[in-house]
Amino acid sequence: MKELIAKAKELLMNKEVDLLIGYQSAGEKKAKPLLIKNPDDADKLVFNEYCLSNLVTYLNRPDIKALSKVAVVAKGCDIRAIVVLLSENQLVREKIFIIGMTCDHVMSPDGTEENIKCSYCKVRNPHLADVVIGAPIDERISKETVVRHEDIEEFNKKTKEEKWNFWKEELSQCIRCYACRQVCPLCYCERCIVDFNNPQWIDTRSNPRGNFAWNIVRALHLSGRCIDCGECERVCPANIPLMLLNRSLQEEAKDKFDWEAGFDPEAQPPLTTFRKEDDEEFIR
Amino acid sequence: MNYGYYPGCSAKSTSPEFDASTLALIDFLDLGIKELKDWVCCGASSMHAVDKIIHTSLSAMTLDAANSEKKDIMVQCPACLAHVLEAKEVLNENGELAADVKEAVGKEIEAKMKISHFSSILHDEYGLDRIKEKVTKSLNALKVASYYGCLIVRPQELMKYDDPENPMKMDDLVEACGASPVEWPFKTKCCGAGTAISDTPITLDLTYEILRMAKQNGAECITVLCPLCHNNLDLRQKKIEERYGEKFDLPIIYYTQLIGLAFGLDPKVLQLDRLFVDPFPLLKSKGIL
Amino acid sequence: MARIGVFVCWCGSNIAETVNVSKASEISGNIPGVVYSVDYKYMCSDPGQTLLKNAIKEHNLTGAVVASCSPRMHEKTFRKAAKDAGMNPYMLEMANIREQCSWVHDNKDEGTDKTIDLIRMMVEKVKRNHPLEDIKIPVTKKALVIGGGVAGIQAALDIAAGGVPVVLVERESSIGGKMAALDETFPTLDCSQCILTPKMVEVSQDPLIEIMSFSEIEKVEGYVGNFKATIRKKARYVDTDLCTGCGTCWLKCPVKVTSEFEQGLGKRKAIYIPFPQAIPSRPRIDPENCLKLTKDRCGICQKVCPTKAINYDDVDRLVEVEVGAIVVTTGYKIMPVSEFPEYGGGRYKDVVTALQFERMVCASGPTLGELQRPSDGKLPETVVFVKCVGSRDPEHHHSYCSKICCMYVAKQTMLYRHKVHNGNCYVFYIDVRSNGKNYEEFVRRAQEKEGAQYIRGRVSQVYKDGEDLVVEGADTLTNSQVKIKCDLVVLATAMEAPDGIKELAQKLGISYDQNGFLTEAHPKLKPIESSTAGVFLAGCALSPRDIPDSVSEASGAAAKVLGLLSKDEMHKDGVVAFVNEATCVACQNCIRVCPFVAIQLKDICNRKGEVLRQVADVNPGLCVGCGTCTPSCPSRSIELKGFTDAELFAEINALAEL
Amino acid sequence: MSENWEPKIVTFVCNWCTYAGADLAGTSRFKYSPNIRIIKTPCSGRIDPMFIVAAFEKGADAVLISGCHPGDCHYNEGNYNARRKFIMMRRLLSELGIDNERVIFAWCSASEGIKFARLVNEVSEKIKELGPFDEYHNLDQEER
Amino acid sequence: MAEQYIDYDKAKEMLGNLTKNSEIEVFGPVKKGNDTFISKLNQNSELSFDYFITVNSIKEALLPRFEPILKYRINHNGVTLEDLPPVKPLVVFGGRPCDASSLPLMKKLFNWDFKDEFYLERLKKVIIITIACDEMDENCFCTSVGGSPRNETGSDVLLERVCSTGWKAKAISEKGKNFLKENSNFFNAKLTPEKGYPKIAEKDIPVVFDSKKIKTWIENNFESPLWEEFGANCLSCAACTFVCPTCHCFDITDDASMWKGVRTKNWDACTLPYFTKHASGHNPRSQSYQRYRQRISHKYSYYIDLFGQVSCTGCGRCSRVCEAGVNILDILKRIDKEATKGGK
Repeated sequence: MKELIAKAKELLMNKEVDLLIGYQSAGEKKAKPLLIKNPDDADKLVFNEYCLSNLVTYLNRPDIKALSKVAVVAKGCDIRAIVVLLSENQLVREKIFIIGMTCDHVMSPDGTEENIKCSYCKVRNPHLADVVIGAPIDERISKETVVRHEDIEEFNKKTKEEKWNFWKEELSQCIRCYACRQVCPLCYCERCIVDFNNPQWIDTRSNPRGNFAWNIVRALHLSGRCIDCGECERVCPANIPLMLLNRSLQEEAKDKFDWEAGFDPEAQPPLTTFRKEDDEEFIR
Repeated sequence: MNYGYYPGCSAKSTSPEFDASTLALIDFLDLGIKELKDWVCCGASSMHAVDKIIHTSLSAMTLDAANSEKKDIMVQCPACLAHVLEAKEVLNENGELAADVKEAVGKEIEAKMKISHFSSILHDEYGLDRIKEKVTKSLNALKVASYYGCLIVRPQELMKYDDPENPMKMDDLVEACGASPVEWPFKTKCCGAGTAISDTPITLDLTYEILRMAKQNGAECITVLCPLCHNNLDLRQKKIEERYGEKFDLPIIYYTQLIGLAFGLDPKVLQLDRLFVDPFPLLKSKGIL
Repeated sequence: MARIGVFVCWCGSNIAETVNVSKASEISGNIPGVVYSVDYKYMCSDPGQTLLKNAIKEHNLTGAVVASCSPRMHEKTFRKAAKDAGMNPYMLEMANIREQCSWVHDNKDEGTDKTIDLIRMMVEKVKRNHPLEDIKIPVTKKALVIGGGVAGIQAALDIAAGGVPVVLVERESSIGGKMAALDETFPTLDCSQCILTPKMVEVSQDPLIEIMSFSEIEKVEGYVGNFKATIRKKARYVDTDLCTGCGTCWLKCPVKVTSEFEQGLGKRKAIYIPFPQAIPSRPRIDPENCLKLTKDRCGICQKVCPTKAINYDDVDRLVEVEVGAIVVTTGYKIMPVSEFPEYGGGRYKDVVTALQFERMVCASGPTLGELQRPSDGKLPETVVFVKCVGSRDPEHHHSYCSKICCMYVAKQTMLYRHKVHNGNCYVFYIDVRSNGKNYEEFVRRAQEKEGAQYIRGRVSQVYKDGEDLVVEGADTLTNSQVKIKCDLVVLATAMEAPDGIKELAQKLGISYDQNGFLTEAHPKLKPIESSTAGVFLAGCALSPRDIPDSVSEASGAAAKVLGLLSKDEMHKDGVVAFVNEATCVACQNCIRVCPFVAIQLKDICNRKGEVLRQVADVNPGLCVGCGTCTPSCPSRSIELKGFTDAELFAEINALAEL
Repeated sequence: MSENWEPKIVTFVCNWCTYAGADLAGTSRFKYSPNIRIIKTPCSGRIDPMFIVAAFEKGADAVLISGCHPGDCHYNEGNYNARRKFIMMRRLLSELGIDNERVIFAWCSASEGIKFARLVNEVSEKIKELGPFDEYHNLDQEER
Repeated sequence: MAEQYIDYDKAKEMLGNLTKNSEIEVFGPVKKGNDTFISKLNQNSELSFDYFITVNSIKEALLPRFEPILKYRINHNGVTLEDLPPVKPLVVFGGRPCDASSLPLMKKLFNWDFKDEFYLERLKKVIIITIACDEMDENCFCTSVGGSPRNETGSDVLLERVCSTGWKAKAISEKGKNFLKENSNFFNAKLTPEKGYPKIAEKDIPVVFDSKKIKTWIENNFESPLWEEFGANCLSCAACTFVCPTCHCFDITDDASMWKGVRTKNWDACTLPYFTKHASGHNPRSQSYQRYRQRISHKYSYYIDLFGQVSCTGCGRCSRVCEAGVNILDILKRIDKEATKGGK
């Protein structure tokens, strides 16, 4: 923590960055984002296993984009979002300073157990960072390991009807607050497809039809891009298990395109390229 | 390096000098390679034509022997090498034959180990530079024709030994020991071992050509890595000389023996005295002994 | 408010038999927005078209739907009629009620219902359609030909003959290519240089052709009709304007170097022209071997030059040319023998490529046509030719057939026998492919009259036994092993894509195959077009081929170029992508998926010229209207005119039950 | 399910292969089920996976999508790009419990008139078996 | 009338009974994950009464997330309007006093220059059964805006916990009295009040700011740099407004196919980026802090100008739901401090 605060002060004091985005305490077992411009505020910075937020999402905000350089405190998993944003021309690498935090795990949103995403984390030691803070941590699994999500496996034991009923029930509770969209570091469109009315792609009513269409298009637009930060699910006020959809598409991207988002900013995103030998068993 | 040594049956019968010189090198270079306890004859050179299952099972048992000692396999005889590599491939492809083999052997055999020829280990893993450092008695520009024979490079997909048209590993090794490798076109020609018993004249013809070409290209001796090649070139050399009325007097020396000499090992230990074409006059004239 | 007319065609009984056309017309008349509907026996007939035109005028229609045959059949017809009547042609759509309805269904009720649905879908689409204008692109009436071999020479000559200026860029210091090195050509045995050099001279004298020799393409920007090519004129150390080609310099130059043109069999000087008939006949200095440039000694050439044309301080220069079309004729290279050590390549001097053999027998070659084997100058009494060396050999080299070897080997056996009347010559082959005019006769002449002995089988090894080369191979017709002692072995090595072709293709935005040969836009119907509009291909740049094929392709490409540049501006379909710059966030998805490199990033600047942000920008000249960009855009900031989301959704929407 | 219910199959095709193939089915007079409605796009690369959702929303019982065979694309690569999108969409729909038999992908060339006719008939039969896609259509609630 | 009690079982039974009647809509507390929501009940709903406060407010019952306001059909003869479904009587069970006290506030708005017949009709037909608070957390501040844990405003029936499994009922309004009468068979539980209930008293939730001072500060400090600080963390979603009992903005959208259409009133939120986006492309509140400023200013200043009352009931839901850590109470306390310091 000392090292983090010192680095933050140094960056702000020397005017190397205009803004620093980090975490502050929000009470016991809680942390929340902290956006500071004044070096004196750096003392509020914390980093612990309750620092769940993916702060990278702030880098997309127009007022923050307009600054000449911004520092962000990021775990390896968060940096994967930076990688995607770089590959999609949304960030200028030179305009951000990445304070990478080594991180063994964070807690689940309710603070009771290790976050599910941490069990298969491949970036406990952050990549791409300008400075890495924290002792190196043993990676529990190698970069090459193909991750099988247990929750997906479990979910896929359901029959078609069970799945349909499950989602019908879950999605009928969506209130269309778009917290999932707003918190997502990869939802940066100037105009979201849901804000279209000619044609009306997505029913704006929060009825089951609109909610299905919204959640389908959201998952689809994240397919091959989602970096598994789980923020959408965490912020959902209706507690909808959104990551089930995102993770299954991550799995598909891995299986079919040998792709995991957020590791290589130079690589072609999978849905903007192809291989002639891509799977087409399903095509008649 | 975690190899177990699979000598094969020739090393234990017709060519103990190959075995002895190999062990001498292992010992000298302190490679820590020991003979596998439970290796099995690979079944050459008839079983692969008679019964695929038995043939593959024999080699599979050798793989199993390596597994039980948790070793990779080091091989000297090219036929043995081909057969264990083939068995490994069969088991990994896991087809019908693999199932039959499992049944014949009576167990599941994992085939994940590395399998390498000793010359590859010396050349690629131990390294030519380190070999050069160990040379105490240079081979003094001895003109050596490296004769690889037909098996070690073919089929390329399986053996992956070296360029199948122009292998260089033995040339490199003896060069590292101070010899002058002879460039000649017959490095991988067949010596005719397959017909040595059934139709000896063919074998004699083929072997004659090899000896003739080596001599023509200026070789003073031939180095080999296959016990059967050795047999034909060494044991039958006299007969060939008689048959074709041409004198060769080309000692046929295993590469392990040549390297051993360069390391200054005792020719007795290397069993150079077991060769039919006496190498000592040549070696003495070149100042190697 | 939309005013739409619906025209239902009977197509005689073709439609009317399965569809109640009057009912369809009547019900269509009730679709909101439809102000006129009619059924007619033959809409495509003159009276039918007049009906359409009159209705457009009388009812002041904003759009029309013709329900008849497939649009593939008559869309052009009806759109033209609509245009004649003053309506934007893109405001007319066709409902395909013949091929996709009346002809595939039997039940008249079902056919009628489906017809009404199809009409309704198109009416709804037309309501959302926007008038589109054809894209007009101004063209630069100048062409660039890359590669000065026989194909490039022919293309340049043909384009110039059409009155269009041409820039012909050649990497070497002379044009002429491989053909200039050949002795005689099959199947006529006429002298290669005798037929080529007049063409080279013609090129040099054509006022519309500018030759840039010893030059390479640095960069190509722009698009069809409007390319800007940057050409690197490599330092030649000789001012080609001052130089008269008198030859004093290369006669006096003391440095002798192995000649590339002579395939390593002869010598040249450090200042040289590659061969006597070189065009331009201006020398260049080889900076790697010139004593002045390497060691700052000598300088003789400068001293002896009567026109002071030698400039040791010469540097590469970049020249920009603006052209409307490009022809790529970059040719091929031959695999060197050193790739085949098993055939003695690189080991024995007397194992040569076919191209070397050409130089060995050529009257202008290093031995002035006297056949001598390279090692000792001996006249070879036995020659073995080996075909398919590197070709048709997927395990080791190339899977493709090099196409010309069968023919030139037959030719070379004849050339050999003409020089050595009692010489033996053998040819190892897999197949003999002689499918050109007079080709088969030519091969048979070689075999039957000229004494070449053909052996079907591959060669396993070539080695030296004493002074002789020994070729060991199989004769698969007699099922026997063959061993031939000979003096010379000629390997018909594979033709390969030339060095630097991939880099050039990338600069041009065209594709190449796994072998490095350029890819045609369509293997059958667009064999000399590339995937980039305005870039044409000819000759061996595409794949191995012989001189007649290369030349005819070059002429074809020239015709394409002349067609393209014949008008002041090109017109193309108005169906192109367009960007909503207000919502585009420049994620580059569309740029990545566009198969035609038609989209680029564009800066949006404020009045001071500072870049505020970037957006995607479609070049309508390059866009072909496939629409692949559209689904790739999550915020739908790029759309395809004529197939907008609103239009397609309207069609889907029209399906909802009444 | 009412007695005379007929499935509604929305079909998106590319202009160059499948649309031409459908035309060929017509000129060859291969009969097929009248339950399909073809929407033409220039290329399968233009077909957005969300069209499937839109079609279901507007009452489709199945969606058929067809383009050129790999390598045949008029625009060289459109169908390859489309294929990746379809792979993702299929997985997503199956996660949601939507029957993959209601979303059919095919390659059908300009010469495959017979394939097109057979395809339509097979799909039509299958959907008749499955019945109307009421589950999806019933999602459309106008009030809570 | 004797004191009436209801316990968990009776409450479940009553709500279950009411749910059976398709002519009324019943809302009650349903658990999902670790949280409890006020949801429209159906036969399968699993009720839960052990919750501190529901994530969402009871707003949803009276101002649905979406609601048709016009329906039409097109046929070949023209357009016909279709009847809208009638507003059904409603029972809303399980809100807190901070939920119920929003109703009079909302009534003022929907009864203002335009009478929103949909809202007003529901308000007429609703029975609000509120459960007084007996827990609190750091986000509660009802007392600072005139409320209290046992505030009766807006409720028809107020339940006060007397033991771990039941409440004492008190009718507040006529509607409430009638409801208790009609359902007296469920309000006859024999419960013995236990010691320690209610767990909290009004004084446990101290008044922490002066809303008058806050209004004045807002009026004078529209351009204050503090707003940027307050809204710094905001990610511009609508979670806070959608769970807020008094946020009431809506959008009107059309959904039309070829032959029919429906015009719908949909929740909207001033915190969403597109809320004020003009057709020209200009957005007067383009930044998240500007939108957040609007939200606070509306509640603590503009609403007072219009209706004489703060449009916030101090429930703290917006802070609880905000995962970006925007805390309204912290901000109000800060404004109060600034206002005190500045003397304005």
